[in-house]
Amino acid sequence: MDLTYTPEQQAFRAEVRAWLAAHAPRTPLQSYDTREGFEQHRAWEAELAEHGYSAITWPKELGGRGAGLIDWLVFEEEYWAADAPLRVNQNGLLLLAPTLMEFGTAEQKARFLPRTARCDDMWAQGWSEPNAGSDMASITSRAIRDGDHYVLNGQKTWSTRALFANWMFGLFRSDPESSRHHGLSYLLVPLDAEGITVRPIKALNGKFAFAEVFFKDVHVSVENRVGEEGQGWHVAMATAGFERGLLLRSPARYQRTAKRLVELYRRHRGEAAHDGTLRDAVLRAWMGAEAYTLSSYHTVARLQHGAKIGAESSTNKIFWSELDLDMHETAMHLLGARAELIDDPEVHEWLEGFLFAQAGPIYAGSNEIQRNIIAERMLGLPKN
Amino acid sequence: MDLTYTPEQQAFRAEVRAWLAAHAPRTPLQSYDTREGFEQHRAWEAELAEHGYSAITWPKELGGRGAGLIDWLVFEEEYWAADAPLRVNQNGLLLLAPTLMEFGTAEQKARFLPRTARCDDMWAQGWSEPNAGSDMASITSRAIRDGDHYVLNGQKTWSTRALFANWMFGLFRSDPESSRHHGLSYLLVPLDAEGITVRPIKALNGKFAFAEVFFKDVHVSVENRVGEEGQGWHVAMATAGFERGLLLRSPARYQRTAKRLVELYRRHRGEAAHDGTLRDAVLRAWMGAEAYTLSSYHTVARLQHGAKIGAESSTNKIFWSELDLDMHETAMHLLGARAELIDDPEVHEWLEGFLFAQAGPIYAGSNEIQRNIIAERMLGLPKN
Amino acid sequence: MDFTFTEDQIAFRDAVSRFFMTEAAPEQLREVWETGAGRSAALRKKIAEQGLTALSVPEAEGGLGMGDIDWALMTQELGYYAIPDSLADTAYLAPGLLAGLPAGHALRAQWLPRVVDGSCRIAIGHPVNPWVADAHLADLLLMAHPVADGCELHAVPRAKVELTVLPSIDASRRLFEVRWHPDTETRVLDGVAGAPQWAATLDRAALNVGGQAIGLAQRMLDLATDYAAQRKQFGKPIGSFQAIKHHLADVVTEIEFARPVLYRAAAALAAGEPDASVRASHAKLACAAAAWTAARKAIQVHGAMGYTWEVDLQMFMKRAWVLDAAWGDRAFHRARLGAALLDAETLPSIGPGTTFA
Amino acid sequence: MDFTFTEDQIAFRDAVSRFFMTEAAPEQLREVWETGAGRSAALRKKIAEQGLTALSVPEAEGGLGMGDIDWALMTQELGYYAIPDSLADTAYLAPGLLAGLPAGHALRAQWLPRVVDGSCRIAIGHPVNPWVADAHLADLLLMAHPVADGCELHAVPRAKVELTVLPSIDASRRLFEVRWHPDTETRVLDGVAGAPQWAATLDRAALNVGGQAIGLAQRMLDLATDYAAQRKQFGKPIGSFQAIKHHLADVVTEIEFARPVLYRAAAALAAGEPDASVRASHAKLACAAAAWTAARKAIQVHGAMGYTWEVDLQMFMKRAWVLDAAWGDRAFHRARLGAALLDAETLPSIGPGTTFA
Repeated sequence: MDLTYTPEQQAFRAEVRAWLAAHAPRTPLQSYDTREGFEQHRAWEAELAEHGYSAITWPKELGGRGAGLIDWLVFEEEYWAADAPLRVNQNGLLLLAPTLMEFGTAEQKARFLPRTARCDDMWAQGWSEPNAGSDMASITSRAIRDGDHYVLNGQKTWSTRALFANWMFGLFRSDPESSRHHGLSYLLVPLDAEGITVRPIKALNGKFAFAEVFFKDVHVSVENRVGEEGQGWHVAMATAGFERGLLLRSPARYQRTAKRLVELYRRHRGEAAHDGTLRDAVLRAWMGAEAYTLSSYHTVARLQHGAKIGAESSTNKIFWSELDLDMHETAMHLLGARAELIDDPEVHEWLEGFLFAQAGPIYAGSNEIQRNIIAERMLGLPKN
Repeated sequence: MDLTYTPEQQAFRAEVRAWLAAHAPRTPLQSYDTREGFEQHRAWEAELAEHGYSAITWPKELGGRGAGLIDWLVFEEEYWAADAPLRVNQNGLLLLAPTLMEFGTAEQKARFLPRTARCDDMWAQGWSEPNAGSDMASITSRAIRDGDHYVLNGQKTWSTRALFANWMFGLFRSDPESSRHHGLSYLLVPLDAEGITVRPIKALNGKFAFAEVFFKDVHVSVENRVGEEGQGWHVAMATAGFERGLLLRSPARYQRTAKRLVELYRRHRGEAAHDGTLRDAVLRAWMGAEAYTLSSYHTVARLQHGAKIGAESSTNKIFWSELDLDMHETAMHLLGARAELIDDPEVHEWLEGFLFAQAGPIYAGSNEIQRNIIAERMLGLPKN
Repeated sequence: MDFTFTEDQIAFRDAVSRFFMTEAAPEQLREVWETGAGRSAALRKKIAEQGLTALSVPEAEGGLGMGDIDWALMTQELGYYAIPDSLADTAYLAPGLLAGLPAGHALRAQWLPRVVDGSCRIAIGHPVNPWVADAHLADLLLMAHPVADGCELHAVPRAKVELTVLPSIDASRRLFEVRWHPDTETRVLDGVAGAPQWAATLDRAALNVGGQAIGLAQRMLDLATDYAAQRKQFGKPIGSFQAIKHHLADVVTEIEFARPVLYRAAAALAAGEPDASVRASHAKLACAAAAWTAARKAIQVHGAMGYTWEVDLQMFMKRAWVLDAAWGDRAFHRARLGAALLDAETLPSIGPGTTFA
Repeated sequence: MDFTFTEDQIAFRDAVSRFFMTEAAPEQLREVWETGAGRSAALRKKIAEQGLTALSVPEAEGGLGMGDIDWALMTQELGYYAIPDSLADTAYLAPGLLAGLPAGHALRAQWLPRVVDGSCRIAIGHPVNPWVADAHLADLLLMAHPVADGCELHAVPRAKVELTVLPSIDASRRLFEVRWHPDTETRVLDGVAGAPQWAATLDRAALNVGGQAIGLAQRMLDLATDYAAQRKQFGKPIGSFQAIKHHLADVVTEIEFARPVLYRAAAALAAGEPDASVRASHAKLACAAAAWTAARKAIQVHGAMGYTWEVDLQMFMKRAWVLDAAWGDRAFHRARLGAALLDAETLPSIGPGTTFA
């Protein structure tokens, strides 16, 4: 157990901190669920990329800087400490990229990854369908092989970023006779292809946070298939693990929220004194964020020693989603009657975060599904 | 909505209060899970019976006083307020008796109910078997008809009071070809019959709180069957409803616990001040006990207007069992490091109650089963 | 001792429910939201025709002379149908304050008949809230003004206040910061006389919010149950999965044990019992918690659908979230409960036999 | 930066685990309980042979010179096997106190080698507990004595104390009220010098209890998982029902996110970091809560079997329940955390980047 950062890691932290202090937007960007905000975020991430901060753990030749996972944790800590913007291209950077690195051809990597790192390509995800949510293996959207291309028909839904992104990755049924998780293929689909219609879906907060995507005889080159035909489930599951696990939700995000909550409590100590549960909830927020951080460092250490992330990523998903919800509920209770006033400057970010936190236990595999996975894969209990 | 007690109800309350003040044991009886304590409790309940307080809602001719349910609530309030002993014959009084009144023959009622009211007969219950717990329809103990009697073979378990009681009521499979809830019969079995072996089971607290009962060619007269042959499930389910519902756990019990908890908090205000969750937990205890009481009065009012208790008894079971557990956990936390010291006079009853409360969410139909019942019968959701 | 409602009360409630079911369907509410004022004069008129605005006005002033116990049923309907209108301020809280004035007081004579016929809106300003609901449409504002010896009651015409809109996350709420100047012309009761009136108003308001919360909880439970019965995953209705069943069973249980608390509080207010405030706080806490739980479980059962604007669930969730802190947040009501139960010098009368004593 | 254990540390832990598995099976523990002293000299001797008593004694005194980080692993084994022996008092807390004395101090020389060879038992008395564990068998008692300017350390021979047994609900605990008189002969450190030693001892004790709690939680999870896989109801293993799966999945998650907190606290103690107490309190709270949850879920999964004396679960549940308040109850540790995070005049260093700073 060595809990000191190397001189190189310390230097990297200092470098990131200084760079962000000089470059991070001083006023909040607009929401990336608007066209203007999306462009602002894209431009910011392109600037990150220009300085090698977009995808630090990727190999240099693909647009990264070949950094280790500790460096990634350090980067995230500085990024969140600096109140820098949410990342608009995390679908591409964190969900697609690991899949491409493991299953993609050399051509695919060279074609897509540097463009993704630079935010020249922005990615939407194409997993869920109206009747394939928690039960993702029920996918019916088809990709029928016709010579050197596939013909896509069907519908995806809950596709984040699909409104403004130019690419989608997703699963399609390439064998029409197949069922469940057999006969699916993992495809990369340009969203400007003929036959694609994108219909925005308004979220709880009134913004267009995701979209339905309809495919009508859309032609996609076989070169855009990742992995073998019919092996899409296997390819996608690696990505799903990343989504639930370490990478989608870096601990620094929750440490920042916990710190803001402590500050909120300290500002409203007088009102909060009437209600001991508030004090305890704030302590639990700090404890939870700290536990999540420690667990991440522990996981990274095990990865460095050669371990693989397995079903533990499901405990991760449950923990961060419930922590996030608890912290935002606590903030609502601390804010009391003012909590509903969206234009109140102290309220706004908490209220938006509270609404967003509602989705945490649902997306990236509902927490019910995660609990099933834990019981069946970690404890070996029988399937139903 | 009329929230005043009638003059008759007020007079009854005064009478009960005065009688208990004069007669309730001044020092706690020994545990009824010991032979001596059982006898002490039996004697006390016989004294109750002698003054018409054993089973106040029963018809006079059966040993009761024909009182209404409000009188029963009043009686219980006075009984618990007086710190009077736990009732040792509640199996007979609260579980068997309602069944006998609905399904028993005139002879059975006359034979058993007055003796039960007087505690001449003490009852053990015979539901569970080693492989029929939550899944009670899996009963395999047999009662094979042979002329004017049944021959019993098999085993019951978790039989409360079986160690010292002289009778058991229970379900036995009278049709050996049947399965699940068909072909069962509801029998009254004298525990001194030849072929019966009772083996005590030690509970968490080291006492013999229940027993296994083994049957080897035990002869029981057909006169001891309640309801029709093969209809035992139907007969028993009425009793099970009472067990879960209003009658087994009168609200006054929890009001007494909540009051003791408030008193405990007030004595330890200084230590508790460090931990706001304790204060909130005590408030929740009072709120919970009050809610349970109000719900009981509401249910009684609806019964008086002709309603029937249905699956709501499952919400009752969940509520009181979790309330009881929460209250005792709170007491443990308030007592802090002393909570483990069983000879500490302030600790003893809380600690025993804490152990007993652990069983609440398990017995009388586990809370998982109750939640299934609520979802399926009250909400109409499909069975698995 | 009969702790339930009369057949007449139930029948009236059922009639109101049927009325809202046709006149206040979710799509109609969404239309109302989109209007500038956010309120429908037509809906308010129909509500008055149903007799709802007359409910708690004394019979002498042309009302039905009913009160807190009836409102314990009505507020649930307001919640169940998420009526976008602070109706209870005009029809329950204001009559309570006005009926507390001496018989023949000019304000009574002027306003109570207008409450009955539905021709006025009265807004209520109390320090426990940082805002006044529906102040923009109010003909009269009844404002609390805390002073050293109590809390004055002021009757302020709309023309004498300045408003700043405070947008709420719940689009059906119309909240305003009110700037006004108490003077002798607006003062109706001095601090000593006003204090008990405002205390009773706060308790009634807590009851009203609690009742709405239970109505909302029941609606969210119904929506989630319907969804669970219809939505299929893994080849069967999601309502057949135990995790979903147990989510919803927990909501049922929490609602079942909050409703009687609401009713008991209403009876305590109606009878002016000394611990009415404690019971009102208990009701508010229990009902708001049930609504909060129902929202959490209902969105979980709905999955991603529950996170959308289009699906009706959001209307009820947002209302449940914001009402949680209206007319006293959890800290406020817990503090009232704690002061009475835990901090008062002598042990209050609690335990077996005290619930209806 | 490498936040995990070395292969050597893991191997040593595994060896200890295998040793306990054979030498401290539940039926053997039940036999120990039944003895008058409640402790097995034979087991303690074997434990010493495994090197466990030498673990944190300095190498100069013949020990292995390891410390808090190794104990973070070892205490979990003590919990997992519910070892009926306050071993850590002799082998972890006492060496910590003694090694805090100047090199060559007579007490060090007298007792540390005896700790290593397992020939002595040392009991620890601290005001946070109303009792001293295993005092009846102690050769030496190290007693805290709070004074105006700190907390003195006294070394008291068994002969100079009077004991009253305090029976615990956990039959494996042997607790005593200790009456003794501090005098100059027993005093080892004055208040000023003793205070930091006792503060460190309290933190180590919290770590020790936390580690045991996690071990207990893991054991109860394992027992419940085995039971759920084997026990059938409705024609299939109860572990195939979603409600049972989710009970156990919650325990897994709580354990997974408590363990790293324990390890971080151990590292903070080992390095003498300024916020070590905060991390120790966090570890105690998180681990004890996990054990409490595990007990609740494990008994629920076991059904009525879990409520019996015969089934082993009860041994681990009771230990989990009582350790929850040993060496500082929840209120105590929450208060320490709150004082540091919420009440200190300036905002402490928290947020991204501070966890290992």
